Amino acid sequence: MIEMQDVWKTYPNGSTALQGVSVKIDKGEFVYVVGPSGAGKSTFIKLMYREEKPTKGKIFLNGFSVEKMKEKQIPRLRRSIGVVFQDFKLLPRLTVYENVAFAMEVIETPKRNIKPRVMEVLELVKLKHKVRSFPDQLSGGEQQRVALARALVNNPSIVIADEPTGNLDPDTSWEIMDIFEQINTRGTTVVMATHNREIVDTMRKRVIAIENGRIARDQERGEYGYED
Amino acid sequence: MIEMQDVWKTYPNGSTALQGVSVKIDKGEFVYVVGPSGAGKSTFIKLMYREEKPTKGKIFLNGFSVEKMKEKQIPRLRRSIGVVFQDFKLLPRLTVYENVAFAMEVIETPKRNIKPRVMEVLELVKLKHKVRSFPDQLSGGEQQRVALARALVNNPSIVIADEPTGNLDPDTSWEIMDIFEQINTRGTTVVMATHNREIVDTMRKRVIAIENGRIARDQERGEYGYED
Amino acid sequence: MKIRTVGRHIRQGFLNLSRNGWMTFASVSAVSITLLILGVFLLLALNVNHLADVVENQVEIRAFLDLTADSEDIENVEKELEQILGVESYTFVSKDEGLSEFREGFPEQDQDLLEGLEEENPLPDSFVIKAVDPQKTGEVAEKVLKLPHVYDVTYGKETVEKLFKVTNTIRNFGLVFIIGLTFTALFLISNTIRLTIMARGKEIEIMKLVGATRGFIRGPFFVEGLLMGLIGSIIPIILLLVGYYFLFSYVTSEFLILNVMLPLYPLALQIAGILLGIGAFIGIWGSMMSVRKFLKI
Amino acid sequence: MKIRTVGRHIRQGFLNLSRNGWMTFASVSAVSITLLILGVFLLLALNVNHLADVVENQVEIRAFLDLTADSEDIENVEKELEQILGVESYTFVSKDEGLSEFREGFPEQDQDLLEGLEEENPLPDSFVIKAVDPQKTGEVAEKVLKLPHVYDVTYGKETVEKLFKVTNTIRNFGLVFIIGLTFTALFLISNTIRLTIMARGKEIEIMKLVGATRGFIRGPFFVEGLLMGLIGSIIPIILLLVGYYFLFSYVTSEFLILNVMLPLYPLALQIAGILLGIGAFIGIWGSMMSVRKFLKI
Ligand SMILES: Nc1ncnc2c1ncn2[C@@H]1O[C@H](COP(=O)(O)OP(=O)(O)OP(=O)(O)O)[C@@H](O)[C@H]1O
Ligand SMILES: Nc1ncnc2c1ncn2[C@@H]1O[C@H](COP(=O)(O)OP(=O)(O)OP(=O)(O)O)[C@@H](O)[C@H]1O
Ligand SMILES: [Mg+2]
Ligand SMILES: [Mg+2]
Repeated sequence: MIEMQDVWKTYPNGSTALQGVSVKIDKGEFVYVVGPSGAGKSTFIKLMYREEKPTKGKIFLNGFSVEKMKEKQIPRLRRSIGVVFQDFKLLPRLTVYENVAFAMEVIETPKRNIKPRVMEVLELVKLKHKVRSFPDQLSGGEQQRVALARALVNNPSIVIADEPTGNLDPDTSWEIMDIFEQINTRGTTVVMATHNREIVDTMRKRVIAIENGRIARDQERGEYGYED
Repeated sequence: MIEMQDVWKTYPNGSTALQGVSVKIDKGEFVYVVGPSGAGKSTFIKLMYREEKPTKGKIFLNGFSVEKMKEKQIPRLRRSIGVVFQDFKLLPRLTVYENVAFAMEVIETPKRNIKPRVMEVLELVKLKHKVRSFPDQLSGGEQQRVALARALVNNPSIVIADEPTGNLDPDTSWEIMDIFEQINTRGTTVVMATHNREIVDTMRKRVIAIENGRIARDQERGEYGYED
Repeated sequence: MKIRTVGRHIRQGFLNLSRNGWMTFASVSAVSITLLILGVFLLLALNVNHLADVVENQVEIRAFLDLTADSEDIENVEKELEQILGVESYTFVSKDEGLSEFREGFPEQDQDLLEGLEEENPLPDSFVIKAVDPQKTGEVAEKVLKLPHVYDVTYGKETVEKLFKVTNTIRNFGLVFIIGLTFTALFLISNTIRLTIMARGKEIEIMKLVGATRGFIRGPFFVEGLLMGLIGSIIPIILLLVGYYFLFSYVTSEFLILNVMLPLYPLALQIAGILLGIGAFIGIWGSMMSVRKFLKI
Repeated sequence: MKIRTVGRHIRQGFLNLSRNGWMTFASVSAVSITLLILGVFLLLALNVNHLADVVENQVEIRAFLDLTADSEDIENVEKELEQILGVESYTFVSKDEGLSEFREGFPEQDQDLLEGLEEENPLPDSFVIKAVDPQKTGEVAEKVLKLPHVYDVTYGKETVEKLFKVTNTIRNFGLVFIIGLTFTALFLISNTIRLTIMARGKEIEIMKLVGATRGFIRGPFFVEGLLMGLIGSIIPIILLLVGYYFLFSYVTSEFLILNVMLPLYPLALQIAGILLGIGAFIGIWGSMMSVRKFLKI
C-alpha cells in the first residue's frame, strides 16, 4: 500500500517538481504514471523509496512513514521495493552477475541460494549470455534489462519502474511487460512511469497522469491520452 | 556521404557486434536504423565518428577514411558530425548552457556568436528555462534534449542520433522529429537509431534493419516491421 | 552481521583493489612513499637521540679527597658512594695516576717544566664517578661533596650544562619533528585514500538505493583501506631495513666506532611495528572517513 | 590556438577548481603539506651546511717565523703571503702576544710555574692565516711553509682532517636527503593531482567525442594544475617563513650566537622561489601526465 497526502517537492535549486499530489495505490495494483517530459513522474517515484524527501506532505508505504523515518530504517524500506531506475544505476565495477547478486547479498541471502536465483532472473530478461560483462560492455537495452533483473531478484512486494522500456525495441518491451503482468497477478504492486503509448493503450491498467507537478488524471483502465 | 564496406566489429571481450556490414548513405538522406536490443545499432553508429574502430572493413565519411585516420585528424571528423548519444554523455560539471556552448567553443567560435546560437537551440528543444541547471538536476527527457541541442548547435552536415526519443513522451518526440525533418530538408544527413515504431511507420524514410550484427533489410520509405 | 557477509566483504575488498588498478597503485605508492619518509626520519631521530646519549654518558664527576685521607678513609668513601642513589659506577684514581694524567695534557716540549712536580706531588687522591642519568650529574655531585673526606668535586659544570642544553634542544626538536611528520604522514595517507574512495561516491549512492545498510557498504571499504595501508607499509619497511643495514655496516667500518648507530636488531622490529600500525590504522581510518561522507544522507 | 580560447581555458580552469570543491581542497592541502615537509628539511639542510661552514671557518694556520727574523723579514713574509692564492686573511702575532696566549691556556693555580718564561721568551713570532676555502687549508699551509723565514707551520692536521671528514659526511647525507625528499615530494604531489584529475576520465572522454582537440582539453587542466600547485605552495611558504623568523629570534636570543642560523633575508626569497617553482612545475606536470593518459585513444 502506497499513499501520498498533499505532497510538494521543490528541489534545492528552486525548481518545483510536485505541487500537492495526493494518491493512494493499493496492494496488488498495476499503475502507469504518464505525463510530458519534466512533469514530475520520476520525482513522484523517487519519493516512494526516499531517494528524495518531500518539501511538504506525508507519504506512507507498507506501514513505513516514509518522509519521517530515521536514516537507519531506510535500508529496510528500500529492500521491500524493487526499483528500475530511469538511468539504470548499475555498479560500474561489478559484472552483470555481481550487480544482480548484490541485491541479494544486501539482504544476507545464503550464498547457495544466490546463484540459481540470479541465473533465473537473468534468463527471464534474456541476458544469461552476458553474465560476465561489465555494464559499459552492454548495449543500452541490455543495461536496462540488468536493472530490471536486479529489481525483481528479491521478489519484492512492490516494483517501481521508471521508464523500463525506454531503450528497448517493441518486441523486447512486450516481453518485459509480460513479466510485469505475471508478477502483478502473483500479487506484486507495480508502479511504472512510461512514455509508451502502445503499451498503455493495449495493456489497460490504472493511469495516473502527471502534468506540471499535479495529478491531471487518475483513471482505472485508462489510456495514454495526449493525442496531438 | 557515409559508406561502410564489409565492416566487422568484435569487442575486446570477444562479443561480436557487427558481422560484415556494407552500406552507403548519401548526402541529405534520412535513415532510420532499427533492430532488436543488442543487435549492433549503436556499434554501427559509433564506428561512423570513430568512437570504436572496426575489426575489419573500410569506412568513409565526408572524404575521411575513418578507420585509417590519424589520432590528430579525429577531432576534425567529429566536428563535422553532430551526435546524440544513447546515454547523453553530458559533462556533469557544466551547466546546460555550458554543455551546449562547449561544442561551439571547441571549434573556436567567437564568443559573441556563441550566446545567441546556444539560446536559439535551447529554445528549439524547449529548455530555455533550464540553462543554469546541471545535468543531474534535470529529468531524463530534459537531459536527452540537451544532448540533442548540443548535437545541432554547430549546424553539422551530418546528425547521428542514437535513440533520441527514448526518454521522451510522444508529443515531445514528435516535436523533436519535426526538428530532424527540418534540418534534413535543409540538406543535413540524418542517421537515427530508434525503437519507436510509431515514428518510423508514420514519418516514412529509408529503414536499415540490423539483426544479430547483419543488415537484415534496407528499404526506402520502409516501416518498422517486427510485428509480434 | 553474518559470517558469510564478512567473507563477502573480504572477497569484495580484494576484488575492488584489483579492479581499481591504477587508482590502487597510485594510493598504495603514495602511502609507501609517505611512510618511507617518516621511517627515514624516525630512524634518524632515534639515532640522534642515541648519539646524544652516548655523548652525555661521557660526562663524569671527579671527587677529590683530603690530602690527609688514608686507605681506610678511601674505603669508607667507596662504601658511601655505593649507597648514593644515582651513582652508576666509580673508579679510584690515586695521586700518582692523577699526576701522570695531568702531565699527559701538556705538549712534549713543556714536560721539563713540570719535572719538579714529580718529587712533591701536589695532587690529591680522587674518584671518577658516573651518574646513572647523566642529566642528574649535578645532583649526584652535590651528594658526593657532602661525603666525609671529599674536599672538592668537579664535573666541568659550565661545559656540561651547555652540552645538556644542546642535547636537550636537539632531542626536543627531534621529537617535535617526528610528531609533526607523523601527523603530516597521517594526513597525507588518509587524504590519498580519501581521493581514491571518494571517486566512487556514485557507487556508494547506488548501493544505498539498492537497500544496503551502512555496515554492508563499509565492509569492503574497510578491507580495502586496511589492505592499502598494509601493502603500502611493507615496501618502505623492507627498503628501510635493507638500507639501514648497509648504512650501519658502512658507518661502523668507515668510522670504526661501533657505538655511533643503534644496532639493527630491536630497531627493525620497532620500525616495522610502527609503520605497519600507522599504515593499517590510517588505511582503515581514511577509508572509513571518506565512506562516511557519502553515507550521511 | 586563438587568444579567446586561451581566455576560455583560464576561466574554465578557475571554474573547475571551484566546482570540484572537496577534491580541490584535498589535493591542495596534500600539496601544501608535502611542500611544508620539503621546506622544513630544506631550511634544516641549508642551516646545517651553514653551520658546517662556520665550524670549518674556525680552522687557521699558524706559521712560526725564525727566531732571528727581524721586522724587515716579517714585512717580506707579509708581502709574500699576499701573493699566495687561497689565503683569505692573515694576522701577525708577536712573540709577546704568543706568550700571553700560551699562558691563558693554563689554569690559575699553575701560573706561578710559568713565571720564569716571561724573562726569556722561548716563543717565536708567528702569523695566523685563514684559507679562502677551509677545505684547502693543507695546501695553503704547504705553500706558506715554503716561504723564507718560516720555519714551521701547524694547523692541527689530524683534527682538521677528521673535522672535514665529519662536515663532508654531514653535507653529503644532507644533499642525499634533500634530493631524495624532493623526488618523493614531486612524486606525492603529482600523484595527488593525478588522483584528482583521473577521477574525471569520463569527462575527458566526452570532450573528445564532442570534437575537442588534445590541446583544447589540456588547456583548463593546465590552468588547474598550475593553480593547485601555486595555491598549494603559498601556504607552506608563509608558514615556513613565519616559523623560521620566530625560531631565528629564539635561537639567537637564547644561545646568544648570531651566526648559528642563516639570516631570513636572502633565504626567504630562495625558499619561496624553490617551493613556488616546484609547486607550479609539478602541478602542471602531474595534471598534464594524467590528462595524457586519457588522451591516448
Ligand atoms: N535533482 C534535481 N534538482 C533540481 N531540479 C530537479 C532535480 N530533479 C528533477 N528536477 C526538476 O524537476 C522537474 C521534474 O523532474 P522529473 O525528473 O520528476 O520529471 P519526469 O516527469 O521524470 O520527466 P522525464 O519524463 O523527462 O523523465 C523537472 O523540471 C526537473 O528539471
Ligand atoms: N564496449 C563493449 N564491449 C563489449 N561488448 C560490447 C560493447 N558495446 C556493445 N557490446 C556488445 O555488442 C552488441 C551490440 O551492442 P550495441 O550497443 O551495438 O547494441 P544496440 O543495437 O545499440 O542495442 P540497444 O538497442 O539495446 O541499444 C551487444 O551484444 C553488446 O553487449
Ligand atoms: Mg523521469
Ligand atoms: Mg544502442
